[in-house]
Amino acid sequence: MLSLDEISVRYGKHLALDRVRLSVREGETVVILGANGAGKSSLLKAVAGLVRADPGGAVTFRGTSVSGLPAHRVLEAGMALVPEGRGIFADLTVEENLLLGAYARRARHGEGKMRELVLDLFPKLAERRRQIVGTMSGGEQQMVAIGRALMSAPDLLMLDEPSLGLAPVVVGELFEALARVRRTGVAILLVEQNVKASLALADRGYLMEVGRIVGEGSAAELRGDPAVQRAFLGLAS
Amino acid sequence: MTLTTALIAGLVLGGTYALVAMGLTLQYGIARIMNLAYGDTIITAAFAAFILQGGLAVNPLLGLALVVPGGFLLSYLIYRLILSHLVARASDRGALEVDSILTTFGLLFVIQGVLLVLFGGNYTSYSFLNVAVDIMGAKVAANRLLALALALSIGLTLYLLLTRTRWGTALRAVAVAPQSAALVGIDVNRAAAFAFALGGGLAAAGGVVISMYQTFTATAGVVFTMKALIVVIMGGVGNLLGALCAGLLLGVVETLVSTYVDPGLTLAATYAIFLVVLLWRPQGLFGRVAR
Amino acid sequence: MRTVIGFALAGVVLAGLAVAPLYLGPYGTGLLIGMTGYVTLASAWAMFSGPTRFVSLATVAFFGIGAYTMAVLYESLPYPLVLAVAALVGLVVALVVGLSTLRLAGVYFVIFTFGLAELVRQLVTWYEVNVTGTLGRYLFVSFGSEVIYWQLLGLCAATFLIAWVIGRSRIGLALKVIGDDEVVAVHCGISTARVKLALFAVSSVIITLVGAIQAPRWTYIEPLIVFNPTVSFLTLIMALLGGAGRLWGPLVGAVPLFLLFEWLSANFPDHYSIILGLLFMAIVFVLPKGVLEFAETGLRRLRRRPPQDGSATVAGKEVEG
Amino acid sequence: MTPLLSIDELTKRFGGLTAVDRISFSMEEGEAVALLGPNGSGKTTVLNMISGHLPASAGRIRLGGTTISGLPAHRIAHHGVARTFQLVRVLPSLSVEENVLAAIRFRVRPASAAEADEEARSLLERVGLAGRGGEPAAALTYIDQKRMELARALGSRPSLLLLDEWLAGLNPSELRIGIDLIARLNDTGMTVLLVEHVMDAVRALCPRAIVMNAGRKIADGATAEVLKDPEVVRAYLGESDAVA
Amino acid sequence: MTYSKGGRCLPSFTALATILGLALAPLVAATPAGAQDRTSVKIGYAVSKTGANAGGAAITTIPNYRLWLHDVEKNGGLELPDGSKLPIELVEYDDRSSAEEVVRAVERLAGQDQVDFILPPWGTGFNLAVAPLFDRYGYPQLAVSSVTDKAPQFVQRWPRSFWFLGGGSDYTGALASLLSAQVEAGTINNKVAMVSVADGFGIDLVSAARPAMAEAGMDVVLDRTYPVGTNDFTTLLNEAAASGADTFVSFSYPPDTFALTEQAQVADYNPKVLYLGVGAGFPPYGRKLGDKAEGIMTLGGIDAKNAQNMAYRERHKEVTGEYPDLWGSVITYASLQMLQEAIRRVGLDREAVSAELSGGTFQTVLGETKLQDNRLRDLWLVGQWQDGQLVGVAPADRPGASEVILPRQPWK
Repeated sequence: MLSLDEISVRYGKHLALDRVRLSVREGETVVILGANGAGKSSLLKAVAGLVRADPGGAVTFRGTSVSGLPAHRVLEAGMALVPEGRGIFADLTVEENLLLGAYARRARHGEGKMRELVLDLFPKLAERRRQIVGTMSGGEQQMVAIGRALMSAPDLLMLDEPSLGLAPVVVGELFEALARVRRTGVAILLVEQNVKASLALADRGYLMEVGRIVGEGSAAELRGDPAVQRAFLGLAS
Repeated sequence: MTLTTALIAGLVLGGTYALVAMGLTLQYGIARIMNLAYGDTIITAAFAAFILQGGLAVNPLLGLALVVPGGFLLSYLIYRLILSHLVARASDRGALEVDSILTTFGLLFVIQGVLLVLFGGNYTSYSFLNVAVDIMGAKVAANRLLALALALSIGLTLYLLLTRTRWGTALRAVAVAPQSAALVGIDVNRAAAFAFALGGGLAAAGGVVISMYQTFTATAGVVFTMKALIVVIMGGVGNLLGALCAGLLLGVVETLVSTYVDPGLTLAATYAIFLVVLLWRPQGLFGRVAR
Repeated sequence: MRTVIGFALAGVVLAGLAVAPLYLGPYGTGLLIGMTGYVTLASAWAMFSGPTRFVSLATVAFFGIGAYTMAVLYESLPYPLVLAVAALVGLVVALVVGLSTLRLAGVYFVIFTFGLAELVRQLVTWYEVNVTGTLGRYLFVSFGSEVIYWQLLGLCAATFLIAWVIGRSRIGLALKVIGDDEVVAVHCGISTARVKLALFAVSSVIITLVGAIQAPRWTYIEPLIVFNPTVSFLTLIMALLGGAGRLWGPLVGAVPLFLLFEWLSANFPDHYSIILGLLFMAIVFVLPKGVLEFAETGLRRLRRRPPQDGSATVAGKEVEG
Repeated sequence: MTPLLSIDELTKRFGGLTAVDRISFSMEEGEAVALLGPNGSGKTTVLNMISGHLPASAGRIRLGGTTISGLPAHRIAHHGVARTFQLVRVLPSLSVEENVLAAIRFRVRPASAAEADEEARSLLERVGLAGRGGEPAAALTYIDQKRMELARALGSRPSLLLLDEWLAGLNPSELRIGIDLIARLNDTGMTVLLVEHVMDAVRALCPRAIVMNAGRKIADGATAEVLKDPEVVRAYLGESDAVA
Repeated sequence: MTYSKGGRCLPSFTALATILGLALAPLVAATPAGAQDRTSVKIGYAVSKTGANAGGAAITTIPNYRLWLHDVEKNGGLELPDGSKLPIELVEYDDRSSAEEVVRAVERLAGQDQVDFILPPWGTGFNLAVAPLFDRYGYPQLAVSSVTDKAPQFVQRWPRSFWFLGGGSDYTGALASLLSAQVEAGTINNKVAMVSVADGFGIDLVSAARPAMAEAGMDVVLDRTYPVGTNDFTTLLNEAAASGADTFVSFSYPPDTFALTEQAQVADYNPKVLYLGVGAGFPPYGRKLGDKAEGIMTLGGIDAKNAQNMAYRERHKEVTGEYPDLWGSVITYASLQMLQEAIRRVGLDREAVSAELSGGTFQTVLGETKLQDNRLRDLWLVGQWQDGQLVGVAPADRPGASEVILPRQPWK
């Protein structure tokens, strides 16, 4: 479905992504693990068209190249990103955020159905339709962000650290919601620090360190891999 | 002069200010272009209305139907041909602000120069709808009332469009968070071009209406830019209703100062209020749409 | 050593410029006055706005205050004292304005300063109309335009000297730090507000003095004449064209631009605006960072062409962005 | 004896979000303490409040008995707090030496020009940048920029040094050098509060660690113990049974 | 230290000196043109083509300069005492409505272009700004568009300056005595409502009007000043209406005059005497108002029976596309005719021309014209729209004066 081939990203002299290869299959949930600064966010941004990758590599989505496309075209192709920090329109209402979620042409057709689905997944959003998003709690804002991304009827949903800054209870709710999203058949590419929760959700995972993919495996394999824990807590060294 | 008459006179005067300011608030709030040539768009439209009325005997109300799309198109072209390049190369909002101030300052001279060559530096005026309308005992000129009516109707229509439609919500989204707007599939550049053009159309509408009762010269654009800028900042950048309210408020304040204090201090009062608003609530009296 | 040569050279040029009116005749002197005036204005403007990146349009407010003080007091006080009073008035206004506005950022500061110039003009007008009952003031001085020029030249040299001294002093370092990164500046213990205020005051006093010195040129002083907003805009454009971040930047911008204006208005009196406007836009597009920086980068490239060409500059840009 | 730093019920709210929720702790002079927690748990916000970069919404910060919360950042710097930044902040148009001089010349009792030059040189030498003062700061490599930033922080002669992920992004050999550098500073009596993700470094440098999660303090104690605390592990790795 | 700015300044400094040298080189190289075998007469002027003053200059000054140049050219050139004719070589600058620019432009005309004569700029302030220069370089200054009571002092100070448009007290004095005559005749009451624009012109007139009105026994019941740029006069007009004054006087500028007229109609404000400032004498004003203009008074006016003046008006329309205004324009043109005639009589010697202007009698579009103490005193001080013409009604004893018709008819 999605495949990245030799993708590199640099900010000035700093090489943030170093020839990354990665793939996501239809309907699959894939998690990218790694400590702070490993380059996970850059990877999602490169796919979403928010940062420009070096010309050497290629991003292919369902057989067509999406490298170098601007963000709004990537969305039309069927990939939606929930960025780190959520990127919602904090001054607009929940309703308006969802409305804009379906701004893409591809989303207009099944908008009603999608809205039902989203409100079904996040019943709280239905209650709070007229609330200004900026006044909501972090967990609720994250729901809005995911709901908004789903409104574009994506084939692949990308999430950048959705659990960031959320209280543990809320993180639990979040992952429950993601599991429900997963069941709808949407493929998910997830960047997370919450190793256990995300591995419980995912089919497969990649491990990143300083811009490189250093490990790859099924969720079960990664759960037992000491390298994962080392990457976060350095316990074993 | 009773307080009621003063208030009505003030509101009618404020209608002109509001009408003129709404276009700029769109241009600055959504397209993020600080357009110093804004007033010259107004003057250009005023000259167009004058030509239509004097030379071709076209009723200025009809003229609106011609001049407003003209203003829209002209502004669209200006954005596409000139300003979009600045937007593309700007590293941050500050850089874009400086660049757009400088570029539109140049544009101001170009438009002014062209108008001077075409029409000379002379005072221009004609009269249309200069008949009295009685409102609660206050006599108001119909043409100024038209400005107020237009300001209110355009303001409310646009407000409804901006808040009730997807298209309008998208424009607001661009104003609030351009980065995120791209993530929901909005072509930010196109939205900005459209907002800029829309602002130009509004400026043209203002120009046509103003030409019905105000004397203008090819060089008078700066005055309108300044007034509009004050209203925009007072109302909150990008906030359409804010601009409407701030415009009306300014008209009322000027009239009250003129009535009860000293007509010599009206402009001083305008600037003083403006400065106080800036210091006390830099985000504008009615808040900003952007952040 | 280089400093010594620099000063010697500056001295020679200054001496040359000082005797120039004796050879140039009235128009040449007039040109020099206008040019020196704008070089001083642009340098003073850049002294504050360059490092702090606060774009001020209040130039004409201070310029006008200077001119008005001169017109009001010339008859009643000895000339040097009038200049001193003008400087003092400029200083007080600058401190009041600075204390209240320096926390405004970006375009708000720009608009505020523009509004300030207008407000001052309205208040002076109101005062004259209601209190003194006259609007125009006559200013007849006994000296010729050469004397005005020499004063301006002196002020201009002093401005450069001040800018140079500031550049090498502790405040200069503070300014560079503020210009690069204000957050770092405060964490280094720099009171950014105080530094900015001091700079704004110095810059404003110089601008006030330019107005005071130039006022006798016009014989007749009224608010519409001395608070002409074009002065603020031209000053800004000249400084930005040359590059506001450098000592010589405003000079490099002001001199050619001034001569260009002069040439255009003489040769294309009817199309002056159009050409000027087009030129302006061209400058923004072609030389976004100012002539001096453009020239310097060009020179640097030429000097160390192959093989590790420009890596440092590229890095510099990236860090900024 | 009063602690060098004491923090009481410190709180920061952004709009509807409480980023830091009634945090309290104190540090003795000469201590090296790590402030840990997953991303977004509010550690940097705490540093920002201590250094005055952000005003606190509630609570109190005292340094050596004086209340510094509420003071402007430059005054806090004058009271003896210096810091580095998560994303290294160099002054790109200045030389390396000028970057350091910026701190030396604006502390409470600034050195004279000559002394300052001398001091800048010795600080640069101390962080391993001897003889490179004349280079433009923008041209330094990443690690060297970090070193320079440390030298600049030291130029203020702080009593408390705040390091915000100072070691992030360094390769293993650079890491070794970096850890040594901080260890030596601490040995000479410098009080250090560091926010860090490189756990090996934390273990090596800090006997004591404070862990935050979602704005709250969840642990405070000996580093080795704290890192074994199930709640801490859960904060970092999440709960395996989060998904039913 | 390697990063001080001192080191870097050297190359730029040299470059700068070079730029400056290049820029100033042509100035030094310029040499005066040979005076004897001349093929043309050089005439120069600087006037506001752009900026705040452009509107005024485009009415009174620029069209008349153009018309005059056109007329001289048609005539085969400027005639000299020996009967020969020389074409005019024109040098014109835009002062951009800036005092510094106008001063420098005149310095340029005098010192650089070395023109034979300089025509004055537009506006009181700018004429004063350049007066010391005209004086220093020996040019006669035919200051038309300046209204000032200080003209006698200026003539003392600058003996070659000529002032054509009178002073505030001339106009207000004439108005006041006209009004008091009407009070005596029982046409109007003695109350006056007065507004003025807050710039040199408005304030000069209103300060002169106060004592003049008092002296004439008029009671100023409303006296307000508004800032330049005001375009809403609802409040002022309401106050004036409430004041009970039969006379409304505004010392206003064209945009204000137009706005006052429009808004007075809307408010149905009908003072028996409606006197408005600059702009009420512009031909488009009369055209636009048509019948409604009837009875409105302002500064200036013409003698509709003066054939020369009427011919001038037609020519003005023909050449510039618009009729001249009914106050300053004709005087501007007359001043140029005087210059032309003085040159014909005494040649290009500026001293002699000045003397001739000062003492001679000239036939101009105004009729026989002679200056008194370098000032034109034969002026129409009050004009009134009558039958589509702005006719001069004061001074009433001046030949050609029309009878003032009051009260004014209400708006229709």
